[in-house]
Amino acid sequence: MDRLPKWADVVLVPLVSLIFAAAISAIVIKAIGQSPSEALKVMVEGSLMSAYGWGYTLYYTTSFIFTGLAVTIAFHAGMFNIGGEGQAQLGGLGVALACLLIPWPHWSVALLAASLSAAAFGAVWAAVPAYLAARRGSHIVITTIMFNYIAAALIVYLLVDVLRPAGQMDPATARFPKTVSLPTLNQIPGFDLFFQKEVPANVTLFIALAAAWAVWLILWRTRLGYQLRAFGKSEPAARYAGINPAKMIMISMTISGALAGLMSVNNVMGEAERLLQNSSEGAGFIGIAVALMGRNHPVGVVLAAVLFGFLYQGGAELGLWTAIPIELRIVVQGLVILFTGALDVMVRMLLVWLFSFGRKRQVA
Amino acid sequence: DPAIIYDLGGKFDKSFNEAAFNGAEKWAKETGGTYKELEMQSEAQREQALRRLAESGANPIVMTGFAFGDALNTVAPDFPDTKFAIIDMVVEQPNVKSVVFTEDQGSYLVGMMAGLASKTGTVGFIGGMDIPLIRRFGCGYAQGVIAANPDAKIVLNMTGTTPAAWNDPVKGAELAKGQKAQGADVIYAAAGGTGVGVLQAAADEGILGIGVDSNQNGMHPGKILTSMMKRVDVAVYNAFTEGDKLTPGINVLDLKAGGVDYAMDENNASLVTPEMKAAVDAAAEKIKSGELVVHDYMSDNTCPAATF
Amino acid sequence: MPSGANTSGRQATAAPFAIELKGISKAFGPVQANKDISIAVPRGTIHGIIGENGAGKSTLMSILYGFYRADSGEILINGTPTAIPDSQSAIRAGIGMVFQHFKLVQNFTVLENVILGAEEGAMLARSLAKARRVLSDLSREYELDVDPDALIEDLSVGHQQRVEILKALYRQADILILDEPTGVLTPAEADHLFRILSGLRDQGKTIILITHKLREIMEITDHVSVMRRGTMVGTVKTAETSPEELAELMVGRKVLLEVDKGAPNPGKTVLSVQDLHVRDEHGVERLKGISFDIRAGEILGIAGVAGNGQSELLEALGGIAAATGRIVMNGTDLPLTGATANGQTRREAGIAHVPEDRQHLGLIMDFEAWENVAFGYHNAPEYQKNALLMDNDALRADTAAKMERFDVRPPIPTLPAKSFSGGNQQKIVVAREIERNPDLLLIGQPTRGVDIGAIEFIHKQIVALRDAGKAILLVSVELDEIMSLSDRIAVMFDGKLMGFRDPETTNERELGLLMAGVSEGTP
Amino acid sequence: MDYGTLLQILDSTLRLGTPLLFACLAGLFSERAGIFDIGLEGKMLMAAMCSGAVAFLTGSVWLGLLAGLAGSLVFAGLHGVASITFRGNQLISGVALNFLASGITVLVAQRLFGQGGRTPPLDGAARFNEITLPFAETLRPVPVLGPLYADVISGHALLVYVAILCVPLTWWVLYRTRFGLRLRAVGENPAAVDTAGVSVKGLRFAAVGITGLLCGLAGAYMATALQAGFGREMTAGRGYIALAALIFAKWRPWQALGACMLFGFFQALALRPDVVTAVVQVKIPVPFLDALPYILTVLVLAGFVGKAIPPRAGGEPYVKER
Ligand SMILES: Nc1ncnc2c1ncn2[C@@H]1O[C@H](COP(=O)(O)OP(=O)(O)OP(=O)(O)O)[C@@H](O)[C@H]1O
Ligand SMILES: Nc1ncnc2c1ncn2[C@@H]1O[C@H](COP(=O)(O)OP(=O)(O)OP(=O)(O)O)[C@@H](O)[C@H]1O
Ligand SMILES: [Mg+2]
Ligand SMILES: [Mg+2]
Repeated sequence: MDRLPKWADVVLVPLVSLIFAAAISAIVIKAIGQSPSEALKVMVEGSLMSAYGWGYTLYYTTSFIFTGLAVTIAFHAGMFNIGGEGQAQLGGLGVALACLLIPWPHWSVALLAASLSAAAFGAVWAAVPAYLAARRGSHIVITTIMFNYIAAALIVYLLVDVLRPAGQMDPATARFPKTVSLPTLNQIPGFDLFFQKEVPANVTLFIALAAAWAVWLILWRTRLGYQLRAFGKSEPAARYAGINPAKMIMISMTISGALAGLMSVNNVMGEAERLLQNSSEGAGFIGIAVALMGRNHPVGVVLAAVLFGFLYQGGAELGLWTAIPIELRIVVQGLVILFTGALDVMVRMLLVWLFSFGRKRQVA
Repeated sequence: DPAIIYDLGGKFDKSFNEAAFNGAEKWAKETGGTYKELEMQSEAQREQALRRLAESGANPIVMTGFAFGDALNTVAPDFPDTKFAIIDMVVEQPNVKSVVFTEDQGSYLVGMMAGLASKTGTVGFIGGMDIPLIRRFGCGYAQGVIAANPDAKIVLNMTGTTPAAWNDPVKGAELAKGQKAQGADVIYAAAGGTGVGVLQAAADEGILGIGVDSNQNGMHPGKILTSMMKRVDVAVYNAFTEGDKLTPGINVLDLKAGGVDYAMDENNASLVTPEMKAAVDAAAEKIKSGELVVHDYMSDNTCPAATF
Repeated sequence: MPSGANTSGRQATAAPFAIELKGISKAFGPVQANKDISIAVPRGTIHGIIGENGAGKSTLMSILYGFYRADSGEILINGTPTAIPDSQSAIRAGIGMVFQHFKLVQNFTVLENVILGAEEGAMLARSLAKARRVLSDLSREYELDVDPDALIEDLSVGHQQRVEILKALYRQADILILDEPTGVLTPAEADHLFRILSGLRDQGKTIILITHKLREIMEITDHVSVMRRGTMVGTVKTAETSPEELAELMVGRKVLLEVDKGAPNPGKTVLSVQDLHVRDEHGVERLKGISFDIRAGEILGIAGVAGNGQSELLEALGGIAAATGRIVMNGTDLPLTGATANGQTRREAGIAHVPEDRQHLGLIMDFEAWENVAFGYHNAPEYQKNALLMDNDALRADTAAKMERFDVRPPIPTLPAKSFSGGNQQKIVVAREIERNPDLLLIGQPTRGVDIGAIEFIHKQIVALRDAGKAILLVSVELDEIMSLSDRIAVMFDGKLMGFRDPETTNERELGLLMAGVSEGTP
Repeated sequence: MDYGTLLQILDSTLRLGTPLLFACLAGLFSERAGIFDIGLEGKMLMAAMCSGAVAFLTGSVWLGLLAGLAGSLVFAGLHGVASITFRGNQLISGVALNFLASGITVLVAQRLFGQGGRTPPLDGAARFNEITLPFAETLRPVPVLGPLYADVISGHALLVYVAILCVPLTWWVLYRTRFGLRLRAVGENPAAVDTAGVSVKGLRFAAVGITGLLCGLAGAYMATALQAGFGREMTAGRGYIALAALIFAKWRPWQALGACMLFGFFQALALRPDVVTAVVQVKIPVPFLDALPYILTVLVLAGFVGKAIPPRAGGEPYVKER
């Protein structure tokens, strides 16, 4: 097969995949008797046309950057981490314990502690499947899926039987003290000029961006990243070079789990301010789409996370103001994963064909 | 415009949320007005939904279910000019109306009905999520059963401990089959969408079901003994009618106020003998007059007639 | 006897040639693998095809077997033009093929493999019964005995090859193509194979044999065709040619593969291996107790048929495979198992390793050249900017310099490894390893798939390293290479060393016998 | 635990094990042919929605079943195109199709019935009703076996018996027919099949098609027999559990039956925490019972219950090598 120019590979392939996904989504909307253009309008207006909308879009974006990075770093080491969801929920547990058990004097200290705790819990939840993969050869995809279910059950147990305050009916922890409440964008000097109302996007956004930069640095500037990528490309070659496969599996999955866990700082500490059941709301899975869409590069991940933030906020608006069910966003998510992850060869073949067509015309 | 937010079961759960939906529809038909509605998809969305609706200018905002309590507690102060109504939960905020029902009383009546109708002397109760509110249903029911048949055996099951328990018909059906195997021939489902599975299984197995919240007698005509009606529709209708002049505070809808009742219609006419009806109606009168006091589980977290 | 009956049936349409290829061309993108190739193979003969790596031999046979479609040209089977769009058509036309890499289902029995794709009807029972009958006939007739109920994974390579031949015969093939069948066989197994092939020829079958080994060509074929760079250079009668002439036809000039090297000047012992054992992941013992020493300034060549433990030896020494026994490097014991037995600690001990399989071990094909130059040496201090970050700029500069010195073309450090030709990929690996100036260089199949110019260059580098007083362990299946480079030769057979020989005093015949496991009384 | 309770749990096991069994055999065909399929879940969901909707609209469970099969086949076809024709990543394709199914079923059901992504309840001829096997009541008085026959073996929907029959059928197809031989071969070494002149793509598409049909049965069973209608996410992870059962069974049909019934048993137990508590004399948290099948799966995968070696060519797209 002919090859594509690098820029086409990086920019055009995801773009075309996105267009496919959008076109099919439009057909689906049409098929359920709604207007695609109307839907798009609602989505754009509700998520991008007001500071308030952006406040939500960026809130989702923050979560998706974390989970997208989690998938990305594992992916470079050849691991398909589908367990972001469970790792994020465990991260939420870490946040809740950090916020509830210790009376923090100021949100900044609490943020640090909660972040460490969230990362540690997520990392541990990823480390178990990683250990089983490294030492016992278990299939990482299926074990991480199982760990999602086990995490959900564990959280239910803890919320119902252990952490629920007496007299409360819904399975949730107590509210975190006011002192650990994270500043939302409307409370940050400078940003408050744009965000004038209470929005859920909060300081965690900056942690997410820092994490993206750190992941880039690790992957392409450090020895660890070099070894991870080499191992991800070829395990036998890594062995030859003296790179320990078990170690690479453990490290990549642990970092991945830590990143997934960190997303809970955004939603549990920054938004809900208590741990609820299913707090991650599928963000762990969206990380897969975000990573694929972002071509497993932190810059791409950030951009794709904004796109999915828009999709999620827009989708919520659809659910709110139109007859289109909120599930539309799951459909779009599935289509994006399908086209960028599984039908990428098709997309690339199409582009190669278009390119050669263009070349022939030039010659003629 | 007023707005309503349904809980996880969704507005067509044939039960709790559907009752709320019916109330809203009734209001819309009568006044020609429009309202916004929203179905919860996940636990974590509650606050966003509330904020977004308040933000959009909806007033009053009615929500069905205790699970909104915590979110409402934080949102209500941010929108002092918006009125909120919450059903099944008490939220003490100056702009919130809390509507609660005496499910124990209604359940007592259908419990009596079950005790009278049972041939095996064993009846069942299947609750949704295991919370004090649902135990209040079960406890009232058990008292009614014992009142009608002091020797009766009552099999109690809860579907789960999370909101998913409101929407698990498979589990509901399996629990119903299990209760039948233990001899139950009348089963009361107080479980939201899960109840659909319970009533289906009861109908399949040739025993009687008892519906909840809405009048569910029509779901399996001739196979549902009666339904414990909790007039969520009335609560919603009233809140919508009051509009932005909604009176805050606690509003208890009891048997006397018509907040709870048992359902009679052509679907269950053949199942309920005049004697049964007479006995139940007599008890209802006593409750209304205060002569008969049904023990409320939530008052002290104990039940004289059943152990959970 | 079914196959015999069939043969006579086809002979009814007697035409002089079983196969005729006319003007076959095939391009893979810019690579012209076959250019206007024509050959005619008379019925009942064995026809050899020789040519360097990448000359287009396999491509041509794949076209004949319906794996690829020719861009142009015509195929005649028994004089009739025949379209062969897929393998099914090839089988129908009476063609059978034995691939270099066997196409067998490992956990199926011999019988199941034989009937696969040639079943009688939708139920298996009848097919299996018939195959059992036919197989017992065939094995009697052609010395092709294998247990029909054995699992393939339990069979030796030689027996697996017999299964492949049986598969073709079961499909009543008249024409049998064998692609490099002896590469994996011991000389004895190869002899057995040739007896089988002669028997088949005597039954009127036509055989095409692809091989690199001139000895085999001279021994068994009736005609031989020579290919070079996608073209057919010529076809000659075997009886009327000589190995020298064939070699010249093959590479296009007189071949004198003599390495220019002076007398060795061995110093102290660098590496001492004692009673080394290696088991593979299935627990099969692949190295069965090996001991040898290598001294500074010496090249020890390990000869042997592929698969006799040479790979495992390199892997154990290179820290890739776990082993038991002792490896002493410059007087210190190296760890053989556990976390410290890895390529990093080996490199720290002064061992460099050019692996046999550069594409799967030696390079990351998606990595750029400069990233590959750091491969294995990513911890080297000169490639670090500080405690945290690697110094990518320094690496790129270093790579450019290495490419310059080793004449890697094109000399672009940012090109991915997969974009270089095989020879240039090999040069990158060799440059990386030799330029570390190691005390010991492990080098496996250094010139596999490499053109003559590059071969000479790489050989020169190896000799230069030796002359600089370093120890070298050379593993190669090419006897010529072993003979011309080594200062000492050890022959490996079945996981053991059969003995050491001096290249000045030994000859190919003696080495060949050792490679077959015949030890002639030496320990 | 008395005998009656045991029978009730076994009865429930059979009902809950059936969708797992269909899905597990579905996965068996696909994976034996070398195509990994973590999209069983999505196909079941799709089938459940299609069969529930059509059964309601037409009042015929048979038309519903056909629609379910069709819906599942479409998704199987997509997986085939992605992973066979375009040699895409099979895991990613499966994940994508699961998401797609999860969303699209709700969208369609909502559009058709406006009941929050649910179909209206089915009854009568729109459902597979329970079948009483001959002599069930006559034999009931026979001690031990009588109630077992009458309560556990008799009285299930037709599809339960179909699922059980699929086990010997699968065994027979796999080990006794030409198709089965080729199917197993293509999952182990597609090159062997290719050089033998049999189409690798054809075989793999056929296998993926069978997977689609069996997932269709699983989904239709969920919506028209186990329950009376489709509800959102009603498969609730059964596709993944089926996959775990497949690994547990080491890709063999009879063992698949055992594994699925074991997982079905765990699911039945999770429904009866009271019985579990009575038997083990300690209160086991319900979430733990819920998580039991998943925990067991992890143990299986970790090889603590014996090493499972998947078909050798599994997950790898077949590219002709030279
Ligand atoms: N599928 C393919 N795609 C691209 N190029 C190919 C393909 N198959 C072969 N080639 C190229 O065609 C040429 C001939 O290859 P072929 O395999 O026929 O050589 P060969 O004579 O059999 O070599 P060897 O002795 O190493 O087996 C080589 O340059 C090779 O790189
Ligand atoms: N996959 C590829 N992508 C880009 N360029 C390639 C690729 N494969 C080969 N090339 C380029 O095509 C040229 C020819 O490659 P090929 O492997 O046929 O060389 P060759 O003649 O066999 O050389 P050598 O004798 O060194 O192996 C090389 O210069 C290489 O840079
Ligand atoms: Mg070849
Ligand atoms: Mg080459």
